Amino acid sequence: MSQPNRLSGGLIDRSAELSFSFAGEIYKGHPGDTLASALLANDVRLMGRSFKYHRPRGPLAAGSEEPNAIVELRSGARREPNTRATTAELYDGLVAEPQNCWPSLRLDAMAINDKLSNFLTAGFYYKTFMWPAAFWEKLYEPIIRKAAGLGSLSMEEDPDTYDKGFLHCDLLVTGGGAAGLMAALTAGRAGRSVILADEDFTFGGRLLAERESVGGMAGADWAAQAVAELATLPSVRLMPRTTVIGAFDHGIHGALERVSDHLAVPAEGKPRQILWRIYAEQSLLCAGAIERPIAFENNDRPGIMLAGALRTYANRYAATPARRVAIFTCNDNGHRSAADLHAQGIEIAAVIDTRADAPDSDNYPVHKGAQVIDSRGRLDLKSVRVREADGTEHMIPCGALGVSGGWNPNVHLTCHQRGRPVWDDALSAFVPGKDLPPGMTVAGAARGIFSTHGALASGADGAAEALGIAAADVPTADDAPVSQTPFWYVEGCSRAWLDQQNDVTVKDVKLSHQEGFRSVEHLKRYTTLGMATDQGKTSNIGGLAIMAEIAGKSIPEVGTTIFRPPYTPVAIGAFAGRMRGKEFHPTRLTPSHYWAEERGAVFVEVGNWLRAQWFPLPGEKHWRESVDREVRATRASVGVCDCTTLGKIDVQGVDAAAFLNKLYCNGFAKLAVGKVRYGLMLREDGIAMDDGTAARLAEDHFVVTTTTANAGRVYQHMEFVRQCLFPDMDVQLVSTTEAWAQYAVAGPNARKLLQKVVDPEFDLSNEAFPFMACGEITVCGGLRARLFRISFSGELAYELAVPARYGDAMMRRLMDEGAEFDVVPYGTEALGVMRIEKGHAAGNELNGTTTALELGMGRMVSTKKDSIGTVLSKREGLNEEAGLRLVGVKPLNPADRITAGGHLMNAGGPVDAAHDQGYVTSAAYSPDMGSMIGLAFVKSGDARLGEKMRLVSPVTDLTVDVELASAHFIDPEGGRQRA
Amino acid sequence: MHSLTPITALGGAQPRIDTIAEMTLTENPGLALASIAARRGHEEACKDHLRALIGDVPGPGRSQLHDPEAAFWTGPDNWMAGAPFDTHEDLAAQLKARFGETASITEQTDAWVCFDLRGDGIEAVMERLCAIDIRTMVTGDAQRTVIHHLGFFVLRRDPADWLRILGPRASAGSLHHAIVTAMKAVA
Amino acid sequence: MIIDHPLLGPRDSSEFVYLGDARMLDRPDPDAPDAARAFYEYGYLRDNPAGPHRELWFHEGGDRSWLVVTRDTVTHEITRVEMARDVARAKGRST
Amino acid sequence: MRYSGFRVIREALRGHTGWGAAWRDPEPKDHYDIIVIGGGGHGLATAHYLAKVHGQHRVAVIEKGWIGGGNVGRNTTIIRSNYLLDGNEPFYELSLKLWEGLEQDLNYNAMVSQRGIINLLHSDAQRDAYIRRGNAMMLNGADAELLDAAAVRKEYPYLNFNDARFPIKGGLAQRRGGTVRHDAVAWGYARGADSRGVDIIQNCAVTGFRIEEGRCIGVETERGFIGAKKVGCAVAGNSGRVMDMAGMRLPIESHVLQAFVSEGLKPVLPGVVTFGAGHFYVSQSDKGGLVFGGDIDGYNSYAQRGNLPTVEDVCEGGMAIMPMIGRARLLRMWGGIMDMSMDGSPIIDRTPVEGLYFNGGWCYGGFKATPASGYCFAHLLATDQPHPVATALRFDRFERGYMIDEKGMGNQPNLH
Repeated sequence: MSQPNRLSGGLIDRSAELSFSFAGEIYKGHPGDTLASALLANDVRLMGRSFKYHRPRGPLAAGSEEPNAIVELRSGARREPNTRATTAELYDGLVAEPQNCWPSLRLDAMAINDKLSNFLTAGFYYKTFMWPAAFWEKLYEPIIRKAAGLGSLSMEEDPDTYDKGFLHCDLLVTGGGAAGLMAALTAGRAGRSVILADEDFTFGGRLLAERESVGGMAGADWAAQAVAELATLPSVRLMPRTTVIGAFDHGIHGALERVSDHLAVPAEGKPRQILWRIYAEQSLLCAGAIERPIAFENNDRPGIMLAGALRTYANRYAATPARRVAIFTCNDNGHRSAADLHAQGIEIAAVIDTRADAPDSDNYPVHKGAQVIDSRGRLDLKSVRVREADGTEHMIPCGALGVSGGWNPNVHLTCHQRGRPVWDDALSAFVPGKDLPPGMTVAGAARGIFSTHGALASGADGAAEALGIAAADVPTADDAPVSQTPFWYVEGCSRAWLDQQNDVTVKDVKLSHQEGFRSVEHLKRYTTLGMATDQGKTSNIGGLAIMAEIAGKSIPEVGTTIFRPPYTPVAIGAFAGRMRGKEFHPTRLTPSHYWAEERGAVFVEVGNWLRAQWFPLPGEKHWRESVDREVRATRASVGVCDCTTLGKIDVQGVDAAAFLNKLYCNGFAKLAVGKVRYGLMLREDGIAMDDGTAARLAEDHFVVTTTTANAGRVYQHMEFVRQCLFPDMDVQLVSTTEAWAQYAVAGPNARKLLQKVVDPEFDLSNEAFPFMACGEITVCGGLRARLFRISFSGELAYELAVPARYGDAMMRRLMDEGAEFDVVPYGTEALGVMRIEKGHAAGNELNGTTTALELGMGRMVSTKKDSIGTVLSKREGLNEEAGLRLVGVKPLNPADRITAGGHLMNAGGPVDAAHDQGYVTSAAYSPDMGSMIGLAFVKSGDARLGEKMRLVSPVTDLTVDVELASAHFIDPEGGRQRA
Repeated sequence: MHSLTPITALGGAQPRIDTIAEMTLTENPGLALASIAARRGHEEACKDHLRALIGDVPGPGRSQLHDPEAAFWTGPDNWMAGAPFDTHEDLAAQLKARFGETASITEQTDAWVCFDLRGDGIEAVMERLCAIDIRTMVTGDAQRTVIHHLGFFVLRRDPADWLRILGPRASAGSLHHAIVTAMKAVA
Repeated sequence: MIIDHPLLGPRDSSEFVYLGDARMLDRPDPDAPDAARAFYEYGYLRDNPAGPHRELWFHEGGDRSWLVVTRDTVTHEITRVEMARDVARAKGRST
Repeated sequence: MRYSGFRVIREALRGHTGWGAAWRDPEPKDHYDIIVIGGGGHGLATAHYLAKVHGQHRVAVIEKGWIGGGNVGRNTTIIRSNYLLDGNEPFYELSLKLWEGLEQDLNYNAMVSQRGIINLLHSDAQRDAYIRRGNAMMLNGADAELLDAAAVRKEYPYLNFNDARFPIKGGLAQRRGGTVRHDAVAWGYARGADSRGVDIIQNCAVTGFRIEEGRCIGVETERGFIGAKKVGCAVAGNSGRVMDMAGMRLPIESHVLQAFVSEGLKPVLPGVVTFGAGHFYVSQSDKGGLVFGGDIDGYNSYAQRGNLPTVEDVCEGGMAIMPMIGRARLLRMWGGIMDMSMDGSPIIDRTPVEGLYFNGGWCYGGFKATPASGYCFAHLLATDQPHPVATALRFDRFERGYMIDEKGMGNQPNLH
């Protein structure tokens, strides 16, 4: 028989056989299996190693609370470390490998740590590895790092994709067990929009794992019937394989749908997972309960698991870890497991019940008032040692032990907004507190209602109350009262595991207390209790109980750590969704982009824009060749540059000029129609925010430009000024950045070129259309366009705007018509060179810390009017005589490099921060000057022109003698732009 | 008539059409757009002009579907007007003439790329793209929201399996990629 | 978070840009004799309460309105949302 | 009790019975020379240096909850001194030097691990800015190294060099940067201060200041009035709440910063990497978890928890530069409350109330500053003079126009 521990019945599909491998061995399983259930059916209990001591481990649970059975699932770039075998859905060809072991799972060299455990107690590392100091990084830490960690990443890019999605509903029901199904039926039958999400691939929750009837049929059958009905209701959305990971503000829930994790590879075009943002008016948590273990010596061997999990494997998956099983319990739940297993033909070696009044059974021996005090078995369980009520001890051979310390309501999501659960004495468990996330209510076992009938009824009632509708009829089901007597750990145990993955034992908790780490937060942090991949779902409570006992307090007095999202760990890729690679941010293309591509342009990212950086010609080997050529050609004749990316904001209204007067530190009220003015905008703190131009197209109509980088922030600022500061001004704002393709046409032949495209009725002569003129014109036989005579390059220059869809054709036309002038397109590099040559400030100078005064525009700040930033711009720190001023800088030796980011020191003076004189903001090679030039902020720079200084850049290993100069390297009188 | 040949926002001579399963995404360059912003003190007069033009004044989240001109609400006292490009390339000028001093009119035609998304499954597509509750939007609803950091308008047209999406023109390629990817994911 | 826009109804906060304390509506009189001090306090000092906080949000991914949102900084509960322009007018901010 | 490897072995052999409490749990006295409000990293470090450097032993640290429960226990553990401005860089460099000797100073292994930090750069303008910053660091005596893309690739070959939206063009490295085991910093300072007589009083919230004639003479607490000659407030995150009790408005807003840790993984990341075109920084803890974070949520909050958009933004940044982490799982997210100041830089200064001193405004950079913050605050409390490296960190810099604005974002705290 290929699956020796496969039982009869269960919810697996025996008609199909799936082949899979674990640790290199090939096994068979069935649809409906998890990796863990299939391995157990194949008599494999050893599935992993613990974090610190490398103890052999098998599954503790049958669900997402699993701490032990974690594996590396899949291979190659799809390898997923730390995957819980208990939730991994089996598919044909599944490959899994054990992790955190070497050379093999069965023979793990690092298991030596277990022998040394007495030295490796909680927090031991804080007390040693300190001498000599340099050895930490070199010796101790590398060893620790290598030993630590669990699974391994593939180190390859994740080949799968992830979607994000957004859903809205009246009611989100988290958990599709008895309570959740009834809640969804209640809401769905009333026509209310409801989402039912469950992390499992089959709805039903515990109903799938129990042998009890609901509405006169098997619980699993009732669940299937309910799901079938829900599927017909139009307002219901069923979301299996969907984990609600977090309850965030205002009813927003995160949910992860595993679309393709049960397949070898996602289907074409389909994501692996979807991260849903669910906007829920109301939310009903029906997340059930999680069984808690009992701590005893060596309680972590493969084969020792939660009694309820044992039952789940037998009833749902028709699998058992062994043919001879014992149960250790402090409540009736253990007996239920024993009865179910017995019914499946499993030999029950013993039920060891801590209660003296435990119920009897005809089918197996019950040891009343007894305890399991130790276990044996190297790689899996062979026997347990039992101490009877009378104190006698003996061994009971068994291949598996089911442990039940009772159940804890699964309150995880109730804590996500920092609500704290409260202690319920009757259940000896934490139940949801009062400060739940707004809109959330809790039903079923998650609320501490443990009977099946109670869960069904509370689910129906919960939905009914949340939505103000009538509850659906509840089917008959078991309604026996459930009580829990606490029993946390066996007296005198020491190496008894609480947090199995992180190897935190009872002894560690005691030591932590002894050393003064007495709050639950300190306990957690000092021992790492509850910080493993299972986040302590099965272990936290045991630690608290022991802490309480040592401190002589009750558990609620000790308090509890709170759960934080996500409910179960989520692939980082899922949070990123499609926003990765080239799609990380949207890409903005200029109107001439396709044309520039044809020209072989090299592009550069400028914010989200892609701009042509330069246009290499055949034979040009270095970018500088291309850029120098573009600069020279432009200055010699004419060049064209796409400057569409500058922000353009349409400002209209009777008060448009008054508005701009508030916005810019310089005056705009008197700007004539048909004229453009440079404007400097300050933040209210008096620092330069942005600069640009405002063109007055009509008395009540301006077009304002912003820098590319600041377009969004400036628009937002303008709306703030408009709506919040001057709400009664008649002014309207619209961003038109992308509506117009805008090209700078610069160079001595700019006018001649433009005259060939601008329709003849528009006079472009210097007299009719002088420097800083603007106007609405037509081009190429009647296309509406705008023309601004402004110059960033210092040459005779215009900016021509046409509707964006014609931008491509306009650029091609300018190139065609410009051929006779040897027109060149130029990119952002040449643009940068020419503006540095002219001493125009750009992003490197407008860096958010500089003032108008520092930029050499102190006199622009109007003293005659109020504008944003003027008052605070007068503070002493912004007006120091010896403050920074923008100047030009050039190397004494023209062959020397200078670099932006270099700092300036007095020639012959000390070189250190205390003697820093300023820094270079921008630098470029100027073909005109025949050397590199730069712009710099220098203390009292305007008074130091001609002074020789030393530029130092230790981080690029550069020291250069330089001279301060006027920032206007080219045509300082500005004759060219006025020509 | 001028001599410049337009290209579409996606850079083609012809509009792009993508058909995936039962859904079709069509780039639509045939729309002229202009924003209308009422001037202070002229709000009612502005609305009167708008009503005269398209029959009603759409309120927040709504559009007035009308031929040849139509409009949707974009903000307090702000609307976006649309009309066929072939007949209304000068829409802004036409509106300026009509609205006079009651409104600020700004040409918006080429600020936007327009996509028409039609067919079975378009709600599922939108659910993968944006937070808007697309299933409760009815014909005539017009909302602005965000797809992958891109602000855009979505209008529910008539019939209801037709959505019109207006996104920033320079990002047409990114928006198109996002929509087509979502179409494939839900197909 | 969800901001219940006075005109557009509930909207995801990711459509908005946050500025801060709504006292930024109270730009001081630049001509007052104590303008320097007043602008310093306006620009730099904040009540920063743990509790209800009136604050400015800009609906950048929506209708471009500035809103005054009253939100509890401890619970994040939003109790009131107003159009900033209306608030500014009510405060008597003149042209 | 001195900690050492020998001691660990000896205790192991005798059942660990010899370990005592790492710090006492004393009853508050009626009066102290100096009270430090706030048992976080900064408060505990202040107390430690008051005792150790300035010989002040009548000192109490008063903490409303358990020590180390605030930001020192909920951060991404990065240390570095890669600042640009002269008001900041010497201060953070002092901090880094103190980190380098911390374990020996405290006799506590806080796992100061100088495995280096690299700030990636993605544009020419960013390179210019990083050159300026790297130079400022070096001119202040710190270490800095500018890397080109090839050099970054050699160290981190799995970063996205293939199809990055914002290509990696290099990075600014500080080799002495790294990480520290954050909780251990609080515990180590607490133990250090306690061993020198400082009373660490937990679960004792301050409910008010007693101020008479413009002078602070002590604090009202849940456990009664405690007098003091001087009171120092080091409660970043809650500075607004606490100083409000002294009638002060601050140039500070409280914001939430989220941080994240992945499941444990075998070593992949030797040092700290930060993304220069998005919000993402990451390191790997000794336990194996990827510890990462990004931007603040952006709205005022005292809630110690954040929301999904920021989680997504951070993970988008991570996937953009490090697409091999796609299948690593985010295990846990948490939020800390940041004192976001008006220029992004901290304040260590006297207040208008005599005898009341303030330490706060640490934005999201407080952890790395812990030693220097404590050192300089102790200096101020003990001598009434600012420490030479902290002279710029004054309250009045805003009114006088001497902001220390590293990012150039102006008086909008959520942009720093």
